[in-house]
Formats: sequence, structure tokens, C-alpha cells
Amino acid sequence: MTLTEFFGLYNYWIVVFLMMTGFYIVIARRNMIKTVIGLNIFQVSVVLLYVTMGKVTGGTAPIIPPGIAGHSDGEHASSHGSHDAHEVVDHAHQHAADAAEIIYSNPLPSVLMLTAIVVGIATTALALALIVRISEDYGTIEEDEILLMDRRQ
Amino acid sequence: MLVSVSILTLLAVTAIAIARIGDLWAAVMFTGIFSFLGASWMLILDAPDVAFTEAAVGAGISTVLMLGTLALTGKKEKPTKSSPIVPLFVVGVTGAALIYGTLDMPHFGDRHSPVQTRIDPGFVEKSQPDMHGLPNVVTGLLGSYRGYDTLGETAVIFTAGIAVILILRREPKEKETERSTGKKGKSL
Amino acid sequence: MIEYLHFHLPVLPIVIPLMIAPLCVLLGSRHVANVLSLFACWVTFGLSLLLVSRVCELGEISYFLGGWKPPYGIEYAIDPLNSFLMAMIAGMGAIVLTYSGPSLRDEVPKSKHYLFYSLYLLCMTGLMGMCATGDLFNVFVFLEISSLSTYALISLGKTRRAPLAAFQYLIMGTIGATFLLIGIGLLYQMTGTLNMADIGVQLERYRVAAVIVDGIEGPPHWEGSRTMLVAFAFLTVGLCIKMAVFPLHTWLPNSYTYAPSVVTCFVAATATKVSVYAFIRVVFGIFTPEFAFELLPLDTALWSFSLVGIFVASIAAIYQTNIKRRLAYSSIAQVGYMLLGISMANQDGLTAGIVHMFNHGLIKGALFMVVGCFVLRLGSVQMDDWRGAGKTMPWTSLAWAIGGLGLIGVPVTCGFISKWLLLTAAMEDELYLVAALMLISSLLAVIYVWQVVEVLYFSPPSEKAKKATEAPLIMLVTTYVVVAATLVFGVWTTWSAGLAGDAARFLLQGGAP
Amino acid sequence: MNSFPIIRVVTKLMIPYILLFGLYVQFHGDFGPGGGFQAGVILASAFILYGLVFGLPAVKAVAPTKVIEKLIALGVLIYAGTGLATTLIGRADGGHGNDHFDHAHADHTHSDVVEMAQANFLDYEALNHDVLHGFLPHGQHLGIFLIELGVGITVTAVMIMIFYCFAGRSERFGQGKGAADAGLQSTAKEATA
Amino acid sequence: MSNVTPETLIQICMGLPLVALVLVVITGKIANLREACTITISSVLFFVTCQLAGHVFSGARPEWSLGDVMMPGFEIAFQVEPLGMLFALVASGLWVLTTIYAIGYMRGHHEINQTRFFACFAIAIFAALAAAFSANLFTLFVMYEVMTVSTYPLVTHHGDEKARNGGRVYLGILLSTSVAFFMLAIAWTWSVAGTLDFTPGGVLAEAFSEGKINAVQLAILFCLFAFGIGKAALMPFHRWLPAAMVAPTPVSALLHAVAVVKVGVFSVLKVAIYIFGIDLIADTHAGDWICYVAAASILLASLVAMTKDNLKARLAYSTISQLAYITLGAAIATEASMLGGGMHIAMHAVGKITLFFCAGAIYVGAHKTNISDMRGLGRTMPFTFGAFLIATISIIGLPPGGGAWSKYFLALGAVDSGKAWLMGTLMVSSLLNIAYLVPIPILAFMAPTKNETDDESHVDGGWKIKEGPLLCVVPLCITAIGSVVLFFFANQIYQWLIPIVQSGH
Repeated sequence: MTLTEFFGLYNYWIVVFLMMTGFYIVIARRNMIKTVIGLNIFQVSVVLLYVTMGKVTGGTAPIIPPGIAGHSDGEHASSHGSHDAHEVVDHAHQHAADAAEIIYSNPLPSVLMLTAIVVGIATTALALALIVRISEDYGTIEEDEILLMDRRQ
Repeated sequence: MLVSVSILTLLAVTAIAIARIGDLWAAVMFTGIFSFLGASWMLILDAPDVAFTEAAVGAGISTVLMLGTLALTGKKEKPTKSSPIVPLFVVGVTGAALIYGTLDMPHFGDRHSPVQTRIDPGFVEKSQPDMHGLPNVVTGLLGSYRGYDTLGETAVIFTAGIAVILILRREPKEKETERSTGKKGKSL
Repeated sequence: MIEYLHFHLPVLPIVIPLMIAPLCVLLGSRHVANVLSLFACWVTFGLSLLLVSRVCELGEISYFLGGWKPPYGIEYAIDPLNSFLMAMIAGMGAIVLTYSGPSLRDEVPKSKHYLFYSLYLLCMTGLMGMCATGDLFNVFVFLEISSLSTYALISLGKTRRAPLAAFQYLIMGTIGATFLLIGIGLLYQMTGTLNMADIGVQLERYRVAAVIVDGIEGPPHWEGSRTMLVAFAFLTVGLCIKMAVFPLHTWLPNSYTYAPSVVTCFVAATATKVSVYAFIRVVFGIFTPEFAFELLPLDTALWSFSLVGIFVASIAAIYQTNIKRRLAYSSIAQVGYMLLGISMANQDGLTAGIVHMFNHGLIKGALFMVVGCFVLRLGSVQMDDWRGAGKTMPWTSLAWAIGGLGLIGVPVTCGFISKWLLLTAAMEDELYLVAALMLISSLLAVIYVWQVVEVLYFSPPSEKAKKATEAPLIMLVTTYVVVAATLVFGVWTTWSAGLAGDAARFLLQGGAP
Repeated sequence: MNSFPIIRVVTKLMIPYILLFGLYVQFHGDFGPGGGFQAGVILASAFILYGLVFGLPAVKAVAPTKVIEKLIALGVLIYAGTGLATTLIGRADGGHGNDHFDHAHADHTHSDVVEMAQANFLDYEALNHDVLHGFLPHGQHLGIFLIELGVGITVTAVMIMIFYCFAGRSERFGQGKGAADAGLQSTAKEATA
Repeated sequence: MSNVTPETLIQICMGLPLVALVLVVITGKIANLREACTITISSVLFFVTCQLAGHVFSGARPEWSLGDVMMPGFEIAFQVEPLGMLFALVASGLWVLTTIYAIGYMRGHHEINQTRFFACFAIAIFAALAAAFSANLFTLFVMYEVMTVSTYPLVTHHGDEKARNGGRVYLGILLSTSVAFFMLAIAWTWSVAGTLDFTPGGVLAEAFSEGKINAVQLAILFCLFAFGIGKAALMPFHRWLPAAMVAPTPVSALLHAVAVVKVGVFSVLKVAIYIFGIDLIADTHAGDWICYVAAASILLASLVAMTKDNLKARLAYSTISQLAYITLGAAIATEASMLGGGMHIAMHAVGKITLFFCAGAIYVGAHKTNISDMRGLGRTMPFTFGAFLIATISIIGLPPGGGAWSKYFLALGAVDSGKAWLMGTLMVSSLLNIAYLVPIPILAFMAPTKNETDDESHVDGGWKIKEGPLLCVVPLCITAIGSVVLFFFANQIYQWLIPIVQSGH
């Protein structure tokens, strides 16, 4: 275990720690809301894992500054259509070259995680809806108690 | 560096706090804080879009949803009787596996890792001509290169919406009774 | 028109149900939604059959969504295996939906029907999408579409346990999906790409040729294998949860038991199979069998888990008085057979595993459809209430008997074909113990199927059974279509076993997706 | 409700700005962080805030459940419809979309697809057009604009719908009182108990 | 008819029972029409089978394959050779008689679900014919299982608690042995020999010489086959046979004489001859263990039979004992023993079906099931008990019963193979046969009825003949005569069967 290794990986380890905390809450807790909270933390930590991958030391966010992006300031919204398409491409290339001087972090993990976050909130909403129903039907959201009630039946 | 270390430390502390706290209301609040801290770190990691979304979703929507649920259910978690040994063991094994797995990973911020080099030209360079100079590469990726994933994402949201309606919408009272009586009639 | 159809064939079976689903909600009428969804399902089925024939004709078909080639964009890679599976999913989806009418009216309030149809279509979309895609992350997205819709569909069950079952499934399923996501992330970290074929190619770079020491070839060896190993483990565990492999199966019995009959029919026939498919893809399409089975002792682990699972689940099935739960445990056992085939990692074993996915889908679909008929007429899934129903519902009972024979694996039913293939594959591999245990375990199926047959035919009728009448014609006809299919594919196997053989050959020739 | 006039006033003042911000995020997603999803969340939050303060019936009067339900579906249809449209348009005049696009130069990875005069699903190149130059965006931009619109509509509607459903389950809240009241009452009860 | 090729005849043979099935189901509501169909078709079938037999016994080996419907290597294919042909002849010939008998019995007894009965019967015959004609083990196995399943509804025909228990044992033993042993054995054969085709001289000899399988493994494999073919009712897997006695008597006749048990022993013979090969078994002594088991089965079953008072139960144990002869023949593995086994299929079939027909006729006519109740019954039912006596002679193996020849060949085989002690077994068993079968007709004819004054048939001092329905009595007389005819006809059968043991050389 070298020091570079440590500094190169400790980010990941903390993320792993966060993930496992979330995972622990999910599997150890019998309260349903707590379980959902655990899932949330688990998922956020996975998002962190991905985002960490995309980062480049010294990089910036993958948004090309307006000056470089090839459009005069403030005309973003309507500029593309008015240009001749070839011109656009030329512009774009020229500025892509400019852009290359700046280091950008990888945008793909961000994109994936946008999707994952959305999936996560969808799951949370569904889970909470189910909890509301269960709570109405059973009068509790403690899994132990519910199992006991079902067994008695 | 200092900022990120402190944020990471805070994240870890918050996570432990959530795991240990018995009051659900507080746990939800801490979850919001966790998301918010996470979002801040994402910002540092050059992912403003994700940070924005995480803040809106984690610290916003899901907190509100959970609070709403709490209002309908109850705020106290009952202490569990089951021993934490088994979950701890599972988590320990999983965590150890993951740590083991990180050992061969490219280091943090490595410019020559496969993630950065496999796609050449990278999305940033490629998207400029492809997208006719769209500044936010993430949007281009989201909408076009991986537009199909986003369609799936929309479908997921749609599914969740429909599902919540199905699960929670109250049926009009008279229909409910009609159903229960009508069923008996039909089975004959 | 034909040209258009041929060109967009890979994507249309997924997009059509995906578009009809919101349309059902938009129009908001029960009847319109019913007609629309039926239309969507049958058209999808037709298109998938067309797709199968195209794949047989042309070989693998690639379709670049958005026109972006991988590694930039998402690719649909249709090969013999997934086209085959898509056809099965669409077919089961269509037939179960046709069947659903009376059962649905009985179990789900009418005002929710259009939402049900919408979710049903989405579930189908998700499953089909998981099959078609060649992009690992896209698998995750479509997995979630199908999962979320399944959770909601399960929660529609009549009893208060249905939402609970759905919640338990949701937690397990989400853990599984998150594990999958971690695995995908680690792979992405190592390869920088998400396209399955491309990941396979990139991983090859880490491979170090086997070292030859003293003329003996050492085992092959991978650089950076620790991350790959963990990635593989997480993908496997994630998918194992979804396919309900033995120790991770806890969500399945409750979900199948408390869901509305129609939902159980469709989900039991298709959902776990798609996860098995995804697993096959991970093992053979991304990692090589060499990596999975030589570097890791995965085959031993798999077959021991499968066998233990088969025995435990089969024995558990015998003790269930709730028939849906009985079949649910049987499903867990049957997944074991599929994995058993896959763990052999050779032509015969893989063929057996794949063909069992198909055959078991048919059989389980048929049996759950029969259960649906009984539930409609008897209002119960308890064995006690089914007593003597063979006299008042002869056709439904006969369907159970024939379907049950399929599950047992009696010749002339398709269950026999898969069992036979699995057996010969095991013998070929000289896994005599596995072969013997597999055969003995399949006898347990005799017990849990035949107990029900005896209850139906040889017991004095229960109060409910006395009053019961034969199931509605539409449900009977559709059930018999599936039952007939189990017989047809038990004799005429060119299509099922033949295609499965092609698919296995394709996978083993390093045919990355 | 009368007991918190300040909240009511502040809410009424805030909502237009929230809506405006939401629209900004929706349509400015190309240039900065943001897009349909984030915009949807923000827009929905305006409605939710309104509902929280003025009660469920009030917000349902502004955005009826039926309409929201249709909007959920509409968004997905817009998205998928865009994809379907590209395949249909691409077929009608497939070459057109790529006329002024330099393949070799741009290293665009369109395959033999283009020669077959077919545009793939979600291939926005097919959306190039000659109408309303300078006003309506082109090709990729139009495509992204449309799908982001679809995402935005669906997300907004779903979020509002989830709020409706949860709020509809709360008996006190469903009667027209704000959640703030409900929450306060319950905490007050707990305090006395 | 002469212009029809043997290949077509195979198709017709197997098609006819299916046609019968369809017709029975369609005409189910009209009993007379339904039974007319069955009788017509079974007669036509017998005729067609005879035609085919003409070809086969004159040396033709017609083949027919279902084409490319199965996985490569495992195909449904048919090829007719003399042993199968003999079995098919027996099965189709007795189907005609059984059908006629069944009509009389079922009507006389007012059974329910007659349509289901005749339909399942047709399937069972189909399976028997298909098994007889099968060209490979795979086909044989498929048909074997089809028969198991199709006879289950027949066994449980009454649908009561007793039927359920009987059916449970029946299906349980037959399915589990076939799945756990038979199927395993087939797969093993496949993995060793690479083929499942029935080949004169066997397919395992090559694998043995190549060292893919050793002598001990061969013996184990042979045991797997012998026990796996549960229908051969080798002890200790014989329980299903007495259990299946809950079925109506025509079914018992079908089970015990025509189709089920015969398909079992037929399979054993077929495996011994065409998979192992006589020489291989003889050289490696693979069959020795089974010899002991079969010999034990013969004796034990006979002993048990003596203790049974219920006629059908006694006959069932008799069947177990007789079947073990055939298995023994296969295990001894000499030319003579194989021929004896093959002949015994026919001899025992005709003899045993007569006995069962008699048992049924007694039940229908006098409502008696226990032997002790049959005192003096021979005087009211002379034809029935006369036939019973004749069949008994054949089963025991005394001239002029057909069974004499098959036992002679078996004994010859035992001596040939050097297992002279088996001779003793055969002798003892014959004595036991006498002990448990002969008393029945003697009791019926000689003993006075238990309570003569109560006996309605004893009117005016004379014995009024009160037989069962005519449709029951005529078939049993025919089969009784048949068992005598076979004695004189045995040389012909011997000649027919000779090719099966010679083709390997």
C-alpha cells in the first residue's frame, strides 16, 4: 500500500463506506421508512461512485464556455437556425480546437447518473406510496409487527 | 482538497448519524442534508448537472415525500430486537469485496484511465460538430447520444406516476361497494 | 412499408408498447385501453416473430439508436438468443392479455383498468428492452421500467398483503438493481465503455497470455482482475436477486402469491427468464466463460447453489397449501435448472438452459393461467377449496393436469425436452452426481403437482367447488392455446431447441452481442 | 389558514418566480446545468407549494387531476413520438437531413443507415427542415428541445400527481386545510400528549 | 393391400389408434356408435398389423422417421423387427378382444366415464404399438412414458379414495423408476455409445472395447435399465402392479396382459438384445445380478400370490412372477433364453388375459372377488372356469399350454449359460404356480357351494347356467383356445424370432 495508492483511492473507499452504511440501513432496519432512507443513501453513494470516475484532475465541468462555444454572447437561443449549416460546422470545429485546450471531466458518468437519480426518486415515490397503503391496512410500518400480525391470522 | 476532505468526512458522519438515529423525522432531515452534501461534492467533481438534480431530488422532492409519508404513518421507529450481527456481516463482506475491487482501479482523477481515453475523440470534442455547438455537453449526451436512455428514464417516471395513482388514488365510494356486491352476483 | 418495417424491426417491438402505454392513459377509457393494449401486444408479437425470422436469415442485426454508433450511442444487438426470448415475452404478453378480461374484472376495480393496461405494456416494454439492448446501462434502465411496473402491478392484489409483498420485492429488487449498477460502474471504470461487445473487447486487453512453465500451460491470467472480479460478482449477485436464485429468492413467493392472477401469469412466465438471459449475456457476452468458469470456480458454485435451491424450493413447494405459492416455489426450483445448464458452459448445457427458459415460461404461464381460472370461479387459491373441482370444472382441471405433466417433464411435453437436454449435457460433462440429483429432484415435482391433481379429481367436492361452473370461454381457450403449445414444443423442437442450439453456438463462438 | 397570512402572501409572491425559474431551466438546459427533469421538479414545486399553503382543492382547481394525468402521458408521447417521427421523416426524405452534414469531416458515425434513406429511432438529423428559418431550431437542437419538453411535462405532472395522491390520503388535509396546519396540529397534539 | 408399402403400414398402424381416439371423443355421447367405431378400428388395426407382420417375418425391416422435429441425435423414429412385430401383433390382436370384452363389462357394470375409458385405452394401444416399433431408445422411452400417463386415468377410473391411493402408487413407482433410473441409463448410454439406435449386436460393445465403460459399470447400467423399466415389475419395484388392481377388470387385463407390463419386459429384452447385445452381457456377466433378482422375484411373488384370497391380487402377483421370467431370459443372455423371453411375451399375454377376463366375468356375473367365495361357482359358470383352467395350464407351463415352450427355452438358456441352479428355480416356481392357480378351478368345480339353499341358481335340483354377459364370455373363450393353439404354433413363433438373436453374429 503506497501513499499514492492511498491518495488515489481513498475517495473510492469513503464512497464504499457510504454505500455500505446505506446498505446496512436497508437490511438491518425493520422500519419501512428507515429502509427507504437506507436505499436513498445507497443510491446517492453509487451516484458519487460514478461521478468520481468521471473526474479528471484539473478538469472543469463539461460545459463549453460561451466564448469558446462559437456564438456571440447572448444569442444562444436563436443562433443555430440562422447560420448556414456549413458555417456552423466550421465554427464548431474551430472552437472545438479551442476547447481542447481546456481539460473537461468526462460527461458520460454525469449523464448516466442523471438517469439513475431519476430512477431512484421514482423508486422512492413508489416505495413510499406502498408504505402509506401498508400503514393504512396494518396500522404500523414495522415489518416485525406486520409479520406477526400476518402469522397470527 | 481540504474542502473535499471535509465534505467527505461530513458525508460519512451524516450517514452514521442516519443509521443510528431513532427519530424518523430527524433521519429524513439528515437524509436531506446527506443529499445536499453529496450534491456539493458532485459540484466539486465537475458534475453540476448531477449536483443540481441531486439537490432538487434528494434534498427537495424525496425529503418532502418522506415527510408527507411520515405525517401519514408515524414518526418514531421502534427499536429492533433482531441482532445486527448478520446484517453487519453481510455489509462487511460486501464492503470488503468492494474495497478489494478498488485496488486495481485507475486512481482518482487519472487522466489516462480508460474512462477518459477509451472514447476518442471524447464526447466533449465530438459533440461540438455533432450538436452544432451545443455548449452543455451533458445535455447533448442526455438528449441525443444517449437519448434512448433518457426515453427509458421518462418511462420510469411515467411508470412511477401511474403506479402511485394506482396504489394511492381513492376509488369513489359507491363504485367500491358496487364492486364488492357485483362480484358476488357474477360468480353465480 | 416492408422496407421500413424491416429496417426498424429491432426497435419497433419495444417502442410500440412503450407508446401505447401512455396512450392508454391519455384516452383514459377502459374499453379503448383494452383494445389498444391488445392491439399493441399482438402487433409486438407479430413483429418479434418477424424479427426472429430476419435474424435467422441475416444473422446478427445491429440497430443504432439515434444513429450513433457505439461506443458513443446505444446499440440494439439482436441475435438468435434475444430475438427468441423477445418473441416468447411478446407471445406470452399477448396471450395473457387476451386471457385477462374476466379475471381482471373480478380482481381489479374497473376504474383502474386503463392504468393496469398501461403498466402491463410498460412491463412488457421493460422486459423486451432488456433483451434487445446491447448497452449495459440501458439494461439497467429497462430493468427498472419492468421492475417498477411489476411492483405496482403486484400491489394491485386483493388482499392487504399485496402491497406488503410489493414492498418487499421493491426493496430486494432495488438492492439487486443497485448491485447491478455498481457492477456496471466498475466495468465502466475499467473499460471506459458501456457497450457490451465493446466491454468484452476492452477486457481482452487486460488478459495476459497463459504462462508456460516447464512445458505446462499455466492458468490464464488477467491484469487488473481484482476489479473485474468484483464487478462480475456484483453483476452476478444483482441478477441473481432478480432471477430469485435460491438464497436470494425471498421476494418471489409472496409476490407471486398475492399479485392479481393475470399479473402472476405474465410475470412468472417472463420476468425471471429475462434476468437469466441478462446473466447469460454477462457471462458469455462480456466476460468470457474462461474468465467466469476457469479463473473463478463459478460453475461449481452455480451448480451447487442451483441444486440446493432446487431441492429446498421443491420441498418447500410440497408443503404449501396455497397453490399460487406452491407454483412460486416451483419457479424458484426451475430457475435452478436453467442455471444448472448455464453452469456447464458448453453447447449442450447452454442449449438446455436456454430451451428451459422458453419451455418453463410456457409451462408456468399455462399453470398460472389455470390458477387464474380457478380463482375466478372458486375465489380461492387454497387447496382445500379446490377439492373435487375436477367434476364441475373438467376442462380447467384437465389443463392443470397437462400443464403439470409438463412441469414434471413427462415425454411429449416441452418440460421433457429441457430435462432431457440437461441430462445428456450433464452426462456428457461426466457430472454424474449432478445428473442423478437433478433427476431425483425432478421427482419432487411429481409430488407437488400430483397432490393438486388428486385433490381436483379424487376428493369430495368442497362447497365452493360444488357451486362452481366452467371458466369463461375466452380464458379457457387462451389457456388451452398455451397448454397446446407446451405439447407442440414437446414434440416439434426444431423451433425451440433448434433456435436455442443456434443461440448457444452463437454465444460460445465468442459471439459478443 | 387565516392564522398565517404572511405565509399566504409570501407564497403568492414567490410562485411566479419559481415558475419563471422553472421555465428558464427548461429552455436553458442546452447552455448551463439543467434540463427537462430539473425544470419539471421546479415547476411542480410551485404547484406543491401552492397546494401546501392553500389546500388540495385549491390547487386541484388550478390543475385538475384529470388534466395532470393526461399530461403525464402526453410527455412520454411527445418524447417517443419524436423518436417515431424521426423514423417516419427519415424515410420520406432521408438524405435531406444529412445533405449539409460533412461526414468525414465531422466523424459522424452514421453508418450505411444514411445511404438506405432511413433515419434511426431518435436520430434528430431527420428533423432538419426549411420552415421558419431562424425561428425554429434545427435537427439535433429541435430534437433535444422536443424531448426535453416531453421530459419536463411528464416530470412536472408526475410530481404534482404524486403530491395529489399523498395529500389525498391525509384526511385532514384532503378536506381543504393546508399541510402546514395539519402538521402544526399534529405537533401540537404530540406536545400536549 | 399388397400394393401398400410396409412403411405406410407402420404409419397406418400407429395412426389407427389415434383415429380411434378422435372418433371416440367425437361420438362419445352415443355409446353404440362409439363402440362400433372402436371395434371396427381395432379389427382393421389387427388386420393391418398382420399385413405388416407378413412383411417383417419374411425379412423386411421397414423404417419410418418423424423427420426433423427433434434435436439431432434424439429423434422419433420407427423400425420394425420381429420382436417388436410379435409384441405389436399380440397387442393389436388382444385389443380387439379386450374391446369387445370391455363393452360387455362396462355396460354390465354400469361404469361411469366410458368415453374417457375408451379414449385412454386407444392412447395406451397407440403407445404400445409405437413402443413396439421404436427404432431407438429415445422413442421407446417417450412412448413408455406416454403409456404410463395415459393409463393413469384408467387405473383411477372409479375416482374414489381407493382409486386415488392405487393411482398414487402406480404413477409414483412407474414415474420415479423411469425418471431416476431409466432416463439416467439412457443418458449414460448416449454419452458412452454416442447413439441410441437399436442396432443388432448392440451398441455398447464398441464402447466397452474402447474402455469407455468397464464391466462393473456395464452391470450397473444393466441394473439401471432393469429397475428403471418399472413396468417389468422386478422386485422391489413391483408394488404398482397389485396397487393398480383397483382399476376395472378390462383395464387390469390391458395392464397385465396386453400393453403395460408387456411394454416393460419388451423394453428389457430390446435393451438387452439391441443395446447391450447378447454377447456383451454374456462375456461381461453384466446380467448376473439381475439373474438373482429375477429369480428371487419369481419365487417370492409366487409365494405371495399363494397368500392372496382376492383373485385379482393373486393374478397380479402371478404376473409379477411371470414377468420376472422374461427379465431372467434377458439377463441370462443366451440365444435360447432370449427366444424364450420373447415367446413368453406372447404366451403369457394370451394366458394371463384369459385369467383376467375370467376374473372380470366372475365379478360381473356373480359379483364375487374372493377365491374363497367361488366354491362351486364353476357349475353355474362352466365356460368361464373352463377357460380359466386352460389358461392356468398354459401359465404353469404344462402342455398343451403355450407357456410350456417358452419355459422350455428359458430352461434351455439357463443350462446353456451354465447357471444350472436356475433350472431349480424354474421347477420350484412351476410347482408354486400349480399351488396357487390350480386350486381355483378345482374349488369352483368340485367343492360344494357354501350355502346351497341360499343359492338362487340352485333351482329344481339342477344347475342353471348363469354366465356373465355374452360379450364377456366369448372373448375369454377365444383367448383360452388361443393359448392352446399357441402350443402347436410355437415353432412358427420360434422361426419368426430367430433373426433377432442371429443378426448380431
